[in-house]
Amino acid sequence: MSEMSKIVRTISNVIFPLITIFGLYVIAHGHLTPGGGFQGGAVVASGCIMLLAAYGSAWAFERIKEKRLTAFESLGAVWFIGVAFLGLFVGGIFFANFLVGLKLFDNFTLFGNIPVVGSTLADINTGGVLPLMNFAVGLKVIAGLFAVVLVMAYASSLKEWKK
Amino acid sequence: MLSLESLLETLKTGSGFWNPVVWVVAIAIIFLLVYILRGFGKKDYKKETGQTQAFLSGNPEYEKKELMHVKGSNVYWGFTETLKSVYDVLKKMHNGNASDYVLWFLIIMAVVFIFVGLI
Amino acid sequence: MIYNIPFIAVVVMIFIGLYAVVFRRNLIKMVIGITIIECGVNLFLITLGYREGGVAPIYTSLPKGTRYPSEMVLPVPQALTLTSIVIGVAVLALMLSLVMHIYKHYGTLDVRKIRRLKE
Amino acid sequence: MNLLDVLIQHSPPLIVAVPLLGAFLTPLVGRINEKVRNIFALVMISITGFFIALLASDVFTNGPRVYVFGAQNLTLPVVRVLFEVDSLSIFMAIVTFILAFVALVYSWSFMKENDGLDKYYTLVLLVVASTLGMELTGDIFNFFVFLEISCISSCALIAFWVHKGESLEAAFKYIVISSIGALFVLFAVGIFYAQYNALNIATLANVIQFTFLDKVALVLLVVVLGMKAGLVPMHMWLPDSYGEAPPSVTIVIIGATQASLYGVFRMCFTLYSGAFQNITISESTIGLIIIMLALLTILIGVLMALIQTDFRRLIGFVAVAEIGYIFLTIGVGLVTLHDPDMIEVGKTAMQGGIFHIINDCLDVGLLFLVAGAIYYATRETSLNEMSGLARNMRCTTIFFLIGLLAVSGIPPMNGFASKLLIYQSTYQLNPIISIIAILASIMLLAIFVKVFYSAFLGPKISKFENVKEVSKSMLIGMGVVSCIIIIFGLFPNIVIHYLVEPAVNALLNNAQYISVVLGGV
Repeated sequence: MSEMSKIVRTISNVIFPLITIFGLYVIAHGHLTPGGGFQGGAVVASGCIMLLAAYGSAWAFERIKEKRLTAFESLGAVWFIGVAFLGLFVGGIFFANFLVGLKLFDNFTLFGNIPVVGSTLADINTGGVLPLMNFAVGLKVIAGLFAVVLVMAYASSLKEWKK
Repeated sequence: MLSLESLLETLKTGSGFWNPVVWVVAIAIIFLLVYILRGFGKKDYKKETGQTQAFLSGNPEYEKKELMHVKGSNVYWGFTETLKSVYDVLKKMHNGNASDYVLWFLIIMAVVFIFVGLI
Repeated sequence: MIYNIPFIAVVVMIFIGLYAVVFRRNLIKMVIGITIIECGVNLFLITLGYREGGVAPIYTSLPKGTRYPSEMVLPVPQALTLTSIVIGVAVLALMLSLVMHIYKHYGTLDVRKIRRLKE
Repeated sequence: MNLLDVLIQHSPPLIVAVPLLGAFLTPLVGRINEKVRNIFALVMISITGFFIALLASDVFTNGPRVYVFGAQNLTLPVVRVLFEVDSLSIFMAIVTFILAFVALVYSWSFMKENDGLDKYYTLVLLVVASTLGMELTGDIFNFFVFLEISCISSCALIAFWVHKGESLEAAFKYIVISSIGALFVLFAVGIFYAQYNALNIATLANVIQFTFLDKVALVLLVVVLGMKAGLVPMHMWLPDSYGEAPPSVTIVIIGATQASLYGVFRMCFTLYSGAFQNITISESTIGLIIIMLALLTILIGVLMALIQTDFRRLIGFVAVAEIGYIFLTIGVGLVTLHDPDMIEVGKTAMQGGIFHIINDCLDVGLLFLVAGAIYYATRETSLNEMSGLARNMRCTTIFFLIGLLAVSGIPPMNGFASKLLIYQSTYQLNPIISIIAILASIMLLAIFVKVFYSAFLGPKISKFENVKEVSKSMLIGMGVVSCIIIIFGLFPNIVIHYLVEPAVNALLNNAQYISVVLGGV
């Protein structure tokens, strides 16, 4: 892929933060509203892919190493399954939701509040381990999807270089 | 749990039985007999003479080893030649086209569905 | 009758996808066909979970006066569909990268010419 | 409650989670050192094997076990994700573990010269984890998910040698047909959920009727899983992918294929058994269809194997034929088990079939390992080119002979014991079936005599003057399989008594499988 025109580049510069914030919002609210790690991750990754398309693949290869993305992807997966293992060690059962109602220090709960019934403002601090798993899935999906497209762009640009 | 008797037990297969240990002992005895019989043979043949050369229907042995090689696809030539009509159909069936693989899958699914659904 | 329309759409989509896989020669079109089948199956699952006038299955923010669970749409088929979509993305990425590599080696995307493995 | 009990209680999820964790940690560990990474993968598989052994010791004595994810006790069993492990599942898990362990030992030196090995080990561990998941799960949707994971990761493994166009082609064919198949499985899952509002197998087996939609789901499941196992004429992907995958992982992919076979057993004899007991005609119909297709599988597999010139593709067709024997027993079981006079025949057939699963894995796997060893030593797969390899590769030749005798069912190898059970039971159903089966077995011997004659015997060709015996880790891998084959061959009664019979009884004792889940409510 070659670089696109200046209009496209400028507009994608403007839109990129919005897309990223929206994706992160979907990831963070995954346990409250429709959405979650995969959907939000796909949104963020598509933002990155938009930059890749606007600036061309050569620009991306200079800045982003595929190996680093792979490491992030593995990290997300290990995080996910690590939380599941923590459920086994702390909560006594695999995938147990051990954070609900767990008082860490004085009165601080990490994602452990019991949600209020009724149409109220969403309380992000609920859901136990679900947000943690959503973050892990989000990390994995961002890294994985972007790595897939990056590798594909690399493979298709090889032919262009030959010409 | 595991005892010597259980190792030597016979496997019952409905109407028959099978005991490999007895079989192995029988094979060992046969090998022993063959070995003893072989001991009676003549030992006074001479190496590197016509006595040890391969007999190829009277033809001379090729110098070049590659020419003596029977290739894998030639081994059952007679069999494949006889069943040529069957193999033509089979080869046509395995045509390597990915679409046809899916088509076979759908055909079998339809056939099984007709049999199970109607009968 | 009106509630059967999604099921008709499911069948139509699955058959369109199968048509594309079986009769189209271009590998990319086959991949698209598989994706259409997948969309059909996902639509089937989502339709199963639909209830007339149902609300989104979030317990804490139900509108006042709704009885749960009888007035919520079923959440399990939605979870199944999401899982299926995630798997579908992985399959799609894998297939497309395979197609790219195949094009590099064979120089064509015609499925009838990509059959070095046959017989 | 001592430590051992806790470990046994938690081993069903750990059996799947440990290789999964290993798969995701492998790229991170691989940054340290290559040797560390190889040892790490082996250690992970060994830990899995430890848990499998623990669970096996419990399940074979105390009956099925249930593990519910994320909940302390068995509340709401209809919607919970749960693992249900009975003797058949743990039997299959043992098979998978043996294959995976051998594959990892073998690939230590076989794959040494390749790059991208981090991904290789990740994929192998993923295939193992998903195969184990398919075998242990008690939830039909979970079964679909693991089926897809095993399909994706084994496809990536088949295409691992990207520089060869053929392997890409095989991988593409594999992913096309198996993703379509998996989507039909998902369709069947949707049908079940629509009718019974449940997804786990025990609940479904309890309430299942034999309605029209259930018939549709049965056809979808049996045909798709049969395709994934390699039933003729849907087998064409199998020799392609077995022949083009790196030989060190073909043995793992065989394990994944056998998991689909396990799926057929589970669907026919557990999920639909209640329905089958009421309506005998349809049961016999699907049984007869499976017998027909199985006979076709045996015949076509053998006939096609005879004319192959590529060593690995030849073994792929032989694997197809071997799958046919197992399907034969499924069909015989379906036809006979509802009939009180014939139930002993059905039981014998099922014993033969389940015993043949492990024998088939080991025998065909050993042959693939031998083919890989020859490829490693000579870079040659065509039988037309090989000649006189027995002179330089003595150990490999001995292993090949063991595999040859075992696959073609020559006494006293293990293949004979299971095939004898199959012949005996099918003879009582219909003599013609067993005659065809025996004939195919003889032809299997003929096929491998051809391979032995053209590749291992024959004159010494100058091209193979400097061929050396393969390195130690490959010999260890082949040696382990050969030892298991010989032990199973010499003492088949032990295997049948301690492993196969509990599995068959668990499969036929449907009420127990259901009551373990639903009895606790």
